[in-house]
Amino acid sequence: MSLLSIRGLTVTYATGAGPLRAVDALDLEVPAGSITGLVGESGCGKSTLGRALMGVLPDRGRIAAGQIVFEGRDILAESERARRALRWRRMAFIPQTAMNALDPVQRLSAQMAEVLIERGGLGRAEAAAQAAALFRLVGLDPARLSAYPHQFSGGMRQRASIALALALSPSLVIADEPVTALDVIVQRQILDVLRELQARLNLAMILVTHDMAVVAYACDRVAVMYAGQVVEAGPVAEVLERPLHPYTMGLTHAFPDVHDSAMALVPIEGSPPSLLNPPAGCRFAARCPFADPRCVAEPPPVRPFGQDHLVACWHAEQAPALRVRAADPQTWAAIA
Amino acid sequence: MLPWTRGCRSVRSVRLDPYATVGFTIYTAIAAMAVFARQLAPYDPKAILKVGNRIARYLPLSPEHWLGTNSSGRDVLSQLIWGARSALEVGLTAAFAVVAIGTLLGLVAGYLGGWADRVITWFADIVLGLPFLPFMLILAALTRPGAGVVIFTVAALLWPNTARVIRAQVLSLRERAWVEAARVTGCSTARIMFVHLLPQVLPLAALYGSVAIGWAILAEASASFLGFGDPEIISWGGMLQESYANQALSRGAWNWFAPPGAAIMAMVLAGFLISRGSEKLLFPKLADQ
Amino acid sequence: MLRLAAGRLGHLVLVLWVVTTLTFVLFRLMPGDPTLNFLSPSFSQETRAALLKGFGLDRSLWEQYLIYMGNLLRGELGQSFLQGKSVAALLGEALPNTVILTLVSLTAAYAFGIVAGAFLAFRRGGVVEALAIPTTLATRAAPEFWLGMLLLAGLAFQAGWFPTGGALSPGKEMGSFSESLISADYWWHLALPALTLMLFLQGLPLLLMRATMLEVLNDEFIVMARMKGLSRWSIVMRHAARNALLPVVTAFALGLGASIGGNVVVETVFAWPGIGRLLVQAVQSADYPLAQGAFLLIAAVLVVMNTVADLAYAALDPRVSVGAKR
Amino acid sequence: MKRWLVAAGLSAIPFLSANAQPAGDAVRPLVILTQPQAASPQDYQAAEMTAEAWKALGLKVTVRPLPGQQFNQIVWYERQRWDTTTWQMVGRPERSDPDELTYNLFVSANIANGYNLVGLNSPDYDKLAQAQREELDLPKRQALIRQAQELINQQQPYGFMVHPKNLVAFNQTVWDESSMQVQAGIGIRNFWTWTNLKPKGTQKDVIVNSVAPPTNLSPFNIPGAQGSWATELVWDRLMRIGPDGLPRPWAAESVTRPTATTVDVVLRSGMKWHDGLPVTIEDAVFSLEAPGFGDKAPMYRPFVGNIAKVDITGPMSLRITLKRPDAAFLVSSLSKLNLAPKHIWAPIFEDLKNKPETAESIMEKVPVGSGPFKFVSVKLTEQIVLEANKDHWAKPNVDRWIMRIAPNVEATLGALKSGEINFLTDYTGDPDLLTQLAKSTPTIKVADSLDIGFRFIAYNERRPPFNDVAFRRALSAVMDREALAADAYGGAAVPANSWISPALAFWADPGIDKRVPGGSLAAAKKILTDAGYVFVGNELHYPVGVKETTPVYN
Repeated sequence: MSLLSIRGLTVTYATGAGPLRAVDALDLEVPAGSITGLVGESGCGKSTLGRALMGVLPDRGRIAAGQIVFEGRDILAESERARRALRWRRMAFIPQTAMNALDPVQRLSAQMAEVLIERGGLGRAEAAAQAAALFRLVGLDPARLSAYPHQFSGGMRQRASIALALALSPSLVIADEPVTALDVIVQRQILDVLRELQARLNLAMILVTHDMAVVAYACDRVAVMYAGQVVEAGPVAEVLERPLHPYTMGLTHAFPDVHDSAMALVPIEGSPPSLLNPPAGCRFAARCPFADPRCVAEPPPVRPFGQDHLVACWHAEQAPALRVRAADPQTWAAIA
Repeated sequence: MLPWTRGCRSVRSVRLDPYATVGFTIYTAIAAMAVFARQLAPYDPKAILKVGNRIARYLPLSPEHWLGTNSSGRDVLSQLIWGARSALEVGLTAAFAVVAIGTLLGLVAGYLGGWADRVITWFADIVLGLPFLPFMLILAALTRPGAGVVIFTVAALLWPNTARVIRAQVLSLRERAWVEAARVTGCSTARIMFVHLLPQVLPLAALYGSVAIGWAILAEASASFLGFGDPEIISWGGMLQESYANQALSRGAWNWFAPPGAAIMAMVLAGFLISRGSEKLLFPKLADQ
Repeated sequence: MLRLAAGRLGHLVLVLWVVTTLTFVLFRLMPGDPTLNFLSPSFSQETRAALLKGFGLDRSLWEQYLIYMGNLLRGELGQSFLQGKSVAALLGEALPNTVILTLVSLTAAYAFGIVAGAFLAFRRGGVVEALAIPTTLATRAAPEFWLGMLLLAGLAFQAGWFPTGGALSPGKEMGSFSESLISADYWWHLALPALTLMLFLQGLPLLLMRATMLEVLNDEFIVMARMKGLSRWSIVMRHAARNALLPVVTAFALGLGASIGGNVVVETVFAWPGIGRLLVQAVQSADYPLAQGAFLLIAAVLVVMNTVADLAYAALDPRVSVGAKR
Repeated sequence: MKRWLVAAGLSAIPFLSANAQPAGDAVRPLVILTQPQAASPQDYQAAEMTAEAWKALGLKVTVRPLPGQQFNQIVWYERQRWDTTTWQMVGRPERSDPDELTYNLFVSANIANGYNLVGLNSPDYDKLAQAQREELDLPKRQALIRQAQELINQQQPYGFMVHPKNLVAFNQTVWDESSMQVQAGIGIRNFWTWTNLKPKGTQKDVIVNSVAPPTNLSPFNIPGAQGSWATELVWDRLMRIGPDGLPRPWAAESVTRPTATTVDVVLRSGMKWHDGLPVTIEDAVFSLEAPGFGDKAPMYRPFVGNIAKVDITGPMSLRITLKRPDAAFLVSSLSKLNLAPKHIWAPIFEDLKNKPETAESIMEKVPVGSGPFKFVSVKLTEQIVLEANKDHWAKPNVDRWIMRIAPNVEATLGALKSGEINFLTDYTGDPDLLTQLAKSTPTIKVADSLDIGFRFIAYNERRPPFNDVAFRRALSAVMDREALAADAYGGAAVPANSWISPALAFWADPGIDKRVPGGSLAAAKKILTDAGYVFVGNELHYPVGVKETTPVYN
C-alpha cells in the first residue's frame, strides 16, 4: 500500500497562449519509508508536481484533473482548511534554494519557533528545546539558532531547511532539488543527512532532482519524468542498470556518475516539446534516436515490465539492444 | 532579478501597457499643440484683446473664447496652447540633459569601474545632498530667472538617478559574452561603450527621460509660482502664477486657473504612466539598495 | 555595523564640507550687493562701502572663505540684513515648524501609503487597481502649490473650515514651541498644509509599498510560509510586510530630508512660518545671510537624512547589519 | 543667413525712402522696465497698456519685468542703463506736505544719486522748489507749488499714470465705524483710527494685515510702509499729521515758530517710556540730534539735515535753530522723527562708532518707546503684536493691535471673510473682488480714499530721445489715463498728471490731468513731426541728421 498515490494528475498554467499542461495525466506511487527520486530535465514539471502536492501552486497554476491519495484520503476532494491542516504536519517541503526560502530578516530561532508554536502547538520553551534538538538532528550547533540565514553557508542553510521540514514529524517530505546549488562535497553530506534521517524516522521522501547521480546515490526508487509525464519508474537499481526508456538511457549518460566521473558525458540533443501543444505521439520521439513512425503517431501506454518496473515506450522490448547503441555517443549526435 | 532583465521587461511593457498608451497619447497631443500652436491658437497669446477701447478682461466661456479671457484681456485657450511649446522645450531639453549626463556618467562608471566609478559615485553623493527647489531658487536669484535655471537645475541635480541605474545595467552587461567578444577582437574601450553598450542602455535611459520631463515641468511651475519664472515666456507655470497673482481663485475663474494646472498634471502623469512598466524607475534611489 | 556607521559618518562630513563650500561659492558669485535693500536717497556710497566692509565683503575670497568656515563651525551664521536678528535665531524659530509639518505629513502619507499599497498588492489587476494607480500617479503629478491652492480655496475660503494661513490664530502668544505643540490652534492651522503635503507625498510610499510587496509575495520564503500552512496573518504581517517595509522605511528617511527643502512651496502657499518660507522671503528680498543660512540648514538636513536612511536600512536589514556579507 | 537678410532689409528701408522723405535713424527699440506680474500685477498691466499705446507712434516697445532686487539695482544705481520704468511714490502722512516730493523728485541736486531718477535738469524748477520751501506764507506757497506743477506738465519728465485709491475694509460688527478717523490722503487706516477705534462687542483686538514683511523695527529705521504703521504707534513724535493733513503737537505741549529759522518746543509732561522711566527733555534733544551722529541713521539723517542746533531752554522746553527757512519742517521733521529713549540708544550709538552697522539694523529684544501702544512680540514674517499702553494720555480703546503678515492676497481676503483679520489694511489685489466680498458678506464694509501717492512711468533723460521734451510730450499724450485707471488699476485710481494728489486739495492743481500737452494720437504725431521726427512707413525716425547712438537696453 502506497503512502501516496497520484492518479491522472494534470496541472495547467494559464498563459497568454492558452493553458500550459506542466503535469499531464501523471500517475505515481510513493511507498512509505523510502526515497523516491523524481528525475528529469528542467521544465519537465517535476517541481510543479512537488508544489501541487503541497497545494501551493503559483497564481496562474491549477490542478485541472486527477487524484492525490495521501494516507488513504483523496486530499484534492477535501476542503482548503483540511488541506492546510495537513501541510507541514503530515507532509513537509525542503526547497531548492535555502537562501531565498528562509526569511532573510528573521533569526532561524524565530523561524523554527513560528512553525513549532503556530503549527505544532508547542509552548515557547518547548519550542526552543525542540528547535535545538532538531538542529542537533541535522548536525547543526544549536547555538547557531540565533543566526540570520545569510550568516550560514549554503550547506548549513540546507540543513536548517531540513530541520524545519522535520519539525512537525511529517510522514512525507518533498525535497525539491535539495542539493543542486551546493558543491559536490556538501551535496554528499546533505544527501547523507537525508538518507540517515529518512531511515531513522522511517519517512517517505520524494527527492526531486535533475541529476541521475543524486538518484543513484540517495534513492530507493526512481520515476523519470519527461514533458509532464512519467516515462519510466521502478527501483533505482533496476532502472539504472536496465533502463527501458531511451530517455532514461540518455539521462544516465548525460550526467557524470558520482562514482565514476571519468565516464563519457553524452548530452541529449534538442529540447523538450512545447507543453502548450504537445505532440500527438510519444513526447520524446523528436529527440529519440530510435523513434519510428508509430512513436510519432501514437502515445505509448505505461506498461509494467518485469518486476515492479513501469515504462511508456513502444520499443521497451528491444531495450537491451538499444542500451548498447545508446552507449555510443554517435547515436545521439545523429539526431542533431 | 538582474537589472538587465528588469530593463528588458519594462521596455517591452511600454509597448503593451495600456497606461503607457495613454501616456504616449498625452505626449502626442501636447507635442501637436506645441508644433501647431500658430495654427491651433485662435488668438495671439500675448495680444491684449479689447472690447471698444476697454480691455476685454475676464470674458466668460464663449464660442469666440472657449476658455474665456484672463485679467489682462488675453485668450486663455491660446495661452494654454502656446504654453505647450515652452513646456515641451523645457521638458525635452532638461530630460535630454539628464539622460545625456546620466547615461554618459553611468556608462563610464559602470564600464571603466575603478577610480572613475568612485569619483562619479562620490560626485553623485554630493549632488544628492543639494536640495532641489532651494538650489533652484538661489540660482534664479543670482542669475536671470527663467527656463535656463530650471533646465540647469534639473540637469545638474537629477542625473545621479539615471546614472545609478545605467551603471548597474552596464555592470551586468559588461560580463556578457558579446562584450567579452568585442574586447577580445580588439574593439577600443570607447567603441565598446558607445557602439556596443550605449544602444543597450538607451531604452532604460529614455524611460528615465520621460520622468525627467515631468520633473522639469513641475520645477518650472514651482519656480514661476515663487516668482522666478521667465515672465516673457508663456508657460503653464506662468499662467498659474499669473492667475494666482490676480486672484483667479477668489474670482472663481476656474477657466483660467484649472486648465494650466491640469495640463501640467497631464504631462507629468504621462511620464509616470510611460515608466510605470517598471515602477522602480520612480524610486531610483531605492531600486539598487 | 559600527564600522559601517563610522564610514557613513566620515562620508557625511565630507559631503557636508563640499556642500558648504559650494554654498559659499554660489553666494559669492551673486551679482549686485546686499546693501541695495536699504535703498534710500540718503544712502551714500561711503555708507555702502562701510556696510560691505562690515559683511567682510572687501576681503579676498580666501580670507572670506576661512572666516565663513570658522563661523560655521561655531554655529555663527551672521545677521539677517532685513530683520536685524541673528540668522541662527531666525532659523531656530522656523525649524521646529518645518520639522513638525514634515513629520506629520510624511507620517500620514506613509501610514496611508503603506496600508493602501499593501492592499493594492493583494488586489492586483482589479477595477480598484485600475482606478487607484492612475489616481495616485495623478496626485503625485499635480503641482503641489496648485493642490494647495485648490484646498485653500475649497476648504478655507469657501467652506471656512480651516484658517487661511499661518501657524497660530492672530494674537495667539505661545511662550515656547512646546506650548504651541499642545495647543489645538496650532494643529488646526497645520491641518491644511499637512494635508496638501500628504496628498503630494502619499504616492511614493503607496507605489513603493505595492511594488515591493508584489515582489516579496513572489519570494520563495512566502511560498514556503504558505507550504508551512501558516495563517494569512502570519504570512502577511510577519514575513511579507516586514520585508516589504525595508525600502519604504528608507524612503521615509530620505523623504524627511528631501521634504524639508521641498516644503518651500507649500509653506509659501499657507504662510507656514518654516524654513522654506523663510528661504523664499530671504531670496526674494535678497537677504543673503538669511538665504545662505536657510539653504545650508536645508542642505545639511538633507545630507544627514540621506545618511540616516542608509544607516536605517542597514540597521533594519540583518543582511547588512549582522555579518559583513551582503 | 536669415538674420543677415533681415538686417539688409532693414537698412534698405531708409535708403529706398530717402527720395520720398529725408529722415534720421530709426528710433531704437525701447524698453519699459517694471516689476513682475506677481509682485505688482497692476503696474505690469499698466506697462503693457502703455507699450501698446506707444507702438501706435511707430515705436518698438517691449515690457521687461525684473525681480525686485534687480529692478531696484538697475533703476536706482545704473541710471545710464534704462529707457523707461514704472515706479511709484507711496503716500505717507509726512507727504501731506508737498515739500518732500516737490523738492526731492525733480531738483538737479538729486540727479546723481537722489530721487531725481529721470535726471530732469531745470534751473527754473530748482528755483521754484527752493522758493516754496522757504515760503512760510500759505497762499504764496500754494501759488509756487501750482507753478511748479505747470512747469512739470510742460516738461513731462514722467508719464504720470494714476493716483491710486486706498482700499481698506473692516468688520462692522466688530468695530464702530463712527470711531474711525479719516485722514486726508490716507483714509481710515491711520494712527488716529487706531487710537480712537471703539469695539462694538467682546473682540477688542484689532487685527490688521500686511502683504509685505516689514524690515527691522527701530526708531531710526523706516521699516517700509506697513512697518511704519506699527512704529508710529510705539514711538511718539513731537508732532503728528492730523486727520486734516496738518501737523499738530503730539508729544509736545506746544510748537511755535518765533522766526523763520527757529522753532520752540514745549514737551508734554508726565510721559513715560514703556520701561517705566520718565521721558525727559534730554531724550527729546537726543532724538533730534541722534540721526545726525556720523552716518549711523542714514534714512533719518536728511530730516535733521537743516537743524543747526538744539538748545534746552527750560526743564521741559527746547529751541531748534534751523540753517535755512523751511516751510515743511514741522511736517517733514518734527512729525517724522521718533522720540527714542536716550538711556537705551545713547550707548548703542556709542557702540556703533567703531562698527560698520547703522542704527537702522539694530533691533532691541523688546523695543521701548513711549507711544500709545507697546511691543509684545515681533516676528517680522508672521505677526507683530502690540498692546495698549494704558498709561498713555491718549490710551486706545482696543486691547491689542495685531498685524498679520502674509503676502498671499487670496489668503488675505479669505482671512477677512473668516474673521482671522478684522481690519483689512493692506490690499493689493483686484478692487472688484473686495467690493464683491463686501456685497455678499454684510458684516464687511469697504472704505476707499484717494491716496497721496502716485504711479508713473519715468523717462530717462540721460538717454536720447527722452532728453527731447517733444518726444516725452508725445509719449505722455498717447497714454490713456482713464483706461489705465479703469483697467490696470481696476477702477481704484484716478488719472494723474502731477505728483500732488487731489487728496491734498489745497496744493493740487485741479484739472491738471486734463491738460497734458497734445492729448490724442493725432496731436502726438503732430508734436513729433513738428519737432522734426519722421514717420517712415509705420516707423518713427529721428529728425534728419540725427543718429541713434544709444544702445538698446539689455
